[in-house]
Amino acid sequence: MKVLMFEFLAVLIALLIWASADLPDRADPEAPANQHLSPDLTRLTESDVVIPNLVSAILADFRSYDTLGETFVIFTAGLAVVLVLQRSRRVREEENPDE
Amino acid sequence: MIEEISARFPYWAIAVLLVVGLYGMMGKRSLVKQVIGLSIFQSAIILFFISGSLLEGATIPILYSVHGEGHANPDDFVNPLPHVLMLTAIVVGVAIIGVALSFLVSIYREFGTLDERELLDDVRE
Amino acid sequence: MSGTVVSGLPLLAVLVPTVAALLAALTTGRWPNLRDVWATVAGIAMVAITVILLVETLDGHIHRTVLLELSLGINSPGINIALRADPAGMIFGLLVSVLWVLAGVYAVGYMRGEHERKQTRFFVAFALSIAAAAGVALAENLLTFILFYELLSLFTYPLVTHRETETALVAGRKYLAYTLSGGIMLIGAAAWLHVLGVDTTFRAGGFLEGVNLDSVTQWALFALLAGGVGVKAAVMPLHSWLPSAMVAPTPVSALLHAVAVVKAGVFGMVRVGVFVFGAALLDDMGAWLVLAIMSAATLIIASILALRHDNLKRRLAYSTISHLSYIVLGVALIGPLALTGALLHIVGHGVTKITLFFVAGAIHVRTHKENVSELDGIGRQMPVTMGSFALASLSMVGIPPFILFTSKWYLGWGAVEVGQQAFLIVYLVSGLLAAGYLFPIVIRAFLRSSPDHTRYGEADIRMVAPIALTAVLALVWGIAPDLPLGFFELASTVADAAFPPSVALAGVTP
Amino acid sequence: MIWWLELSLFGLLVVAALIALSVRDMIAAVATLSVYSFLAAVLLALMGAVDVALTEAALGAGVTGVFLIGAISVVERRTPD
Amino acid sequence: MDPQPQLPVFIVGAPLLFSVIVPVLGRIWRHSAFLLALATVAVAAVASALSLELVLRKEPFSYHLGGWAPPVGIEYVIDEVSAFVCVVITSVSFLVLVSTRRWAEREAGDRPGVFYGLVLLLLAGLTGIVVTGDLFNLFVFLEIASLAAYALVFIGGRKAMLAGFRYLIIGSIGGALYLLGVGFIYFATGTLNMIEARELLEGTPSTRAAQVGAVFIFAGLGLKMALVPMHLWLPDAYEHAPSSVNSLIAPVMTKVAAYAMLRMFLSVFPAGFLSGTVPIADALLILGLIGIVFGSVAAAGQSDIRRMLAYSSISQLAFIAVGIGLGSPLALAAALLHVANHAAMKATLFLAAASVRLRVGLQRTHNLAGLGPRMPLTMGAFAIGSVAMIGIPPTAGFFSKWYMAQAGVDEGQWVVVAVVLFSSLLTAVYLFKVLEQVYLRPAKPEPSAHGDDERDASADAAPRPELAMRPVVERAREAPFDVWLPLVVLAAATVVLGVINVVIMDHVLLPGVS
Amino acid sequence: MNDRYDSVILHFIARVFLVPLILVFGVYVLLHGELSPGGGFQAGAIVAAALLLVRLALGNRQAALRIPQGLLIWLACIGLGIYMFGGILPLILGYNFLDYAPIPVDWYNQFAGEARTARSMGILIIEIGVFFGVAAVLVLIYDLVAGSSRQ
Repeated sequence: MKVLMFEFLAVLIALLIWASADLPDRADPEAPANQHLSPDLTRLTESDVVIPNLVSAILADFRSYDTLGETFVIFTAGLAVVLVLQRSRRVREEENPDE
Repeated sequence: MIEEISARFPYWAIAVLLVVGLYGMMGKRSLVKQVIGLSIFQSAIILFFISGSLLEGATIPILYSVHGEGHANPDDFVNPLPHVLMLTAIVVGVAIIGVALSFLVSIYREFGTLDERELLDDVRE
Repeated sequence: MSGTVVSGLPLLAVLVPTVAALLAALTTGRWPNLRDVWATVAGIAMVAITVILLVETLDGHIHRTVLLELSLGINSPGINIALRADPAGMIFGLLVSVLWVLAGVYAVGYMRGEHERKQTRFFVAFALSIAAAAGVALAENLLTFILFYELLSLFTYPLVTHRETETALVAGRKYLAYTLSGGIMLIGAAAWLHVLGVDTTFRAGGFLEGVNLDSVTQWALFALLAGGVGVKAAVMPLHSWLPSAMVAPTPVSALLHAVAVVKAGVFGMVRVGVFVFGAALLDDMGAWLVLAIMSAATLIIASILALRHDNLKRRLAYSTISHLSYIVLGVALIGPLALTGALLHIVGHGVTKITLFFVAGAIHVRTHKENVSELDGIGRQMPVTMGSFALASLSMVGIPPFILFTSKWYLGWGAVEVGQQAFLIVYLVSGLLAAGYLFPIVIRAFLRSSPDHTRYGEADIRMVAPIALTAVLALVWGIAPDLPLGFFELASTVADAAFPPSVALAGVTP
Repeated sequence: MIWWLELSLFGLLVVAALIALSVRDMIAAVATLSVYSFLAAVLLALMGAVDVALTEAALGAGVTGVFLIGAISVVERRTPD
Repeated sequence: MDPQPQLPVFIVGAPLLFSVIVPVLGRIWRHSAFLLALATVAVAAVASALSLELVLRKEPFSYHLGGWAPPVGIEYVIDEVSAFVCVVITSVSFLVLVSTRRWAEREAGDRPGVFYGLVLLLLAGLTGIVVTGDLFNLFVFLEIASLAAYALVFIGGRKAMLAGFRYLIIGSIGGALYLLGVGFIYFATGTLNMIEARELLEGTPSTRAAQVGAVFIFAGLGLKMALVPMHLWLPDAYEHAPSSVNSLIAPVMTKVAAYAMLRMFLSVFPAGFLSGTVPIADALLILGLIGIVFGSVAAAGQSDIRRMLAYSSISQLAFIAVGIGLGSPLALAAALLHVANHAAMKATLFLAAASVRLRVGLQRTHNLAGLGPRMPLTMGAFAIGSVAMIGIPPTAGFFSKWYMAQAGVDEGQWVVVAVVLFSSLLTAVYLFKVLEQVYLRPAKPEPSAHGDDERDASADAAPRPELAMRPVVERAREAPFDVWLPLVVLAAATVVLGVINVVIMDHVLLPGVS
Repeated sequence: MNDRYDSVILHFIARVFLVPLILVFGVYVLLHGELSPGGGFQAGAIVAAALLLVRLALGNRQAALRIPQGLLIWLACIGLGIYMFGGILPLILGYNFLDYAPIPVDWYNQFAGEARTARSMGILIIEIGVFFGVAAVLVLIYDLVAGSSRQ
């Protein structure tokens, strides 16, 4: 089992390094990620949203739906913890009512 | 050679971090260690995204031109989109770890141990 | 004068037993008699419907119900679920409906007599099986056929396992494994045909006629289709579920072996041989020979095995296997006479074998005896029952003027017609073997004296009447196959449609 | 950016990750994990992602660490591996 | 800008909004939690149905969230397929919610509001995954659904705790791998929008980065959908989860992951991309075939009915994977049809199992002997569900197998045809094992005396004093009205889906995938 | 961490000095999210971190800023409600979900003397929502995870 896991990890790291050779060079202005969307985002922030912080503009406006989802992830975690821990406390209280 | 290494090593380092995190999740007996592995794994992904958002000669994505003069040149800023994604990812990661820890506490209260092997033995009896 | 009429009648033929099953399920427990009334009423209604359909079919009006006819936007014919009362289907449909009434009445007597548990489940499954069998009979295309074929497997499963003993459960598993595998083969073949873009509506002369396929595909399709229906037709080596299924109550055995399941198998063989591949293609491929040799082998081997079994129902089971292969062989011989004989044999064997099983059940109810060697002198105590058994045995062996003589005559003649005298010999030998495994029973029953002196007497009237009636039917249809229900006319219509060179009688070419 | 600085930071990250996973004392492991997160935050800031760095420092190094410590204060401190 | 139909918002938005309201109101008035949750799911179901109707009447449309057109903003893609899957998910969830109320109120403890809040979040996450047209957004909603599912599984008792934690770890790996894959795709193309990514990937030669990205995306989703060999979390999670939860999660959760995978095929990766240097499509196909056989065989060896159903799920999901691996429109449509079929069938089976648990408290198949006549409706539904799983016409299961076999023949993949067809025999093996016990064996005099089941049931039954004196099979009664009615509706749905399958295939699925 | 640290200096620093400072910084980060790095998440995280630090430093039971769990859940729900409100308001006004363009902003500009656009107003609203949601949930999680040991 252990051996299998290490083989798997070795394959994974090999795969990652193999793929990294084909990733765009770091800090390359011609990389698709730098060419494609970010100029639009910058321009639109300047003209429509009119706030300086690009990250905030994208986070809360262009991709505000993502942020909504993300806030709900946190909320889900909160509810999950409440459900898990409150419940077991109740069970325990039933078991030892003296405490 | 040096150039190649200097351009690629972050990816390799990130690959190592990913694998280390994965090892923590899969190979460690302690459930707490598994959670720590999860945390490492997630931050490696964050580094991966940010590392790809770099731009030659660019600065942080704050447009000082908005309330000032002139127009911003997109090439002056690092790509902000991965930053946004990673903000989300960090929060998701913390949420998962919070839930995982609540599970841990709950399991510990029930079984009195966090050693996976002992737990499995306990369940199988 | 011929033509297709859109009507609900074929659907009704399927729905009537279904509704009967529902009503029986709803009126369970509190009014057991009412439940039995439903079965009988529904049986009579179904006979009425099939007779109307018969008249129409013989007039050349093919009634057709389309349940679902939709074409997909892809390169394959759509999903058509349609029922059609064509002559071939009518033969099977009529047989099912007539024998259902009799078996239904008999079953009431049997189940009461044996104090069986869970009678409601039994009757519901029984009626549903009949509905599925009717669907098999009236299916217009391959997909519809498969649909009802699979349902038939499913609905008869609770019947096989009805006793709920360990052997019954094992037999049930075996039964399911065999029939579901058969269904899978059929589904595979049907899916393949659909991908090939073949319209799978059954057509006398074969819907594959004129479709351009390479020989590997042809053979693979043939293997899948013939194998799929061959499981239920119990062609060796696919037969072993059938003797195991003998653990079921006798009305079930009667249903399985005389009416629904195995006949669905051989009827499927007729569909595959005549309506899917067609004579010309079978001849071209040489597939007929494979089928003929396999069925001839089954015929002989099963007859010999039947000789060796002392358990009455088991002996009858092997006899069934043998007789089913008569029909398969008749299909394989690809001649109009052989086909007519095969179709008649479906009817004849149905009515004859059901008598034999009924008798076995009646004996069991009265005496709890199951083995042939215990039947000494029983004929004097149950004269009507054993008299019917004797009549049916005569029919089984092929003594004129019983119906199985007629069908065997045609089958034999058909073999000669296509120049395969070897198979005529097979038929004759098998007839002799049948005499060998049936006559000793009759002789024991009437000529030996009973070892114990218990007086048993006849069974319940609800069992004796169907027994006598079916035995008489075997005689009547032997003398005049057309007398009430026109089986011979239907069979020859099918044969003419399948072999066009001879001028069509009714000109039915769907 | 100065690439050897980045390289050494990455190296430290790997080392911190390995230590965090191999230390048997949970508090030490969590502390190392916080250090790991903080190093990652520095690296992120170096790469120009100040927002992410801020969040990583607050959430990754701060809140996650505190969560873990809180959880460890409830459960046992030593681990089998 | 053009006014857009606002319908799609309600599919995801209504559960999201009410997941905030329900926990608060649930503290004030206990019963409001269930009623509000039910109403919300109903709203989502109606919204999805209306969206589907709109798509069918006009054409697929895109909804721009925040008013930003993609790729700058995030879009909902409402086409035949996504609307259809939404309808399936919401309506199945609705029925399951109605049916599981009795268990939920007990299993949720004193916090029904929190419980139903999480259920709504789960549902919002799932529908969010289905409708979104953005790669990263899919990740976010995947995590919402997963987190809710982890917690819901976790509260099932002692054994469920370990299963839940394992589920969390493996599920997080899955999510993270997916995110990593999205990163690769993003750096290779520069976009996160699915359709645009497809266009860009088509234009450029497929690079290693993009291919490895695809591998990670499929590995991540494969973990979530429990594709063999990534299935290890599923049996435990499904077996030990609370009854109300596994009847909700089992039918929809993994199906949505499977749908997401299908979505990747349909709208992200262009044809041919996945059978290049890294043959992902073939790998899926092979894993799927192995999974079908493995799942069925493993299911046949289980004595716990829920564990058996869990392995059966693995097998059925592998079936969907086979459809994706084949990749032809017919195969994809068959896989989608199977998504709907399997949702209805599995909901029926799990609900029936849960209903038995409610009345009898036993889970081992060999202890269920003689139950058929005692609980005719429940076990009747179970039987219909089983028949549909086996694939007897005219139930739904038959037709997905039928189309899949056709697709296999079409592609010349004979092994696929054989495995797909014979899987129904394997399915029959384990399901008839149960049916045989239930209908054909006499009730055991004292089933609770058999040790292994007693321990198994008592672990979960502990917080429920009324089950402490578990009645034996002989004394079992039919489940209450609100439990069996949805069950019967679901069982009927498996048949209805089969009967109307051509309509669905013809008007919804085939246009959707081509 | 179960013991209370009876260190006057720690007590003083934590309670009187550090916490208010961090809280102020958090609010600053929240409100200046548009101008400089920061925003709802960061602010929420920072404020939560401050509250958690107090708990760590002083022990849970004695923590001055102990907030009842019911209130935390309420706060989280309110935060998310604000966010949803920011999404639904445009919906009511006939725009797409989360499209901030129709949000009325004039009253605010007159009141605060700024020149905000509708979009930046929308951003502010949802950042506030995020702030409450994140801060409340993080504190809630810690209280439940760490506080559950000594009931």
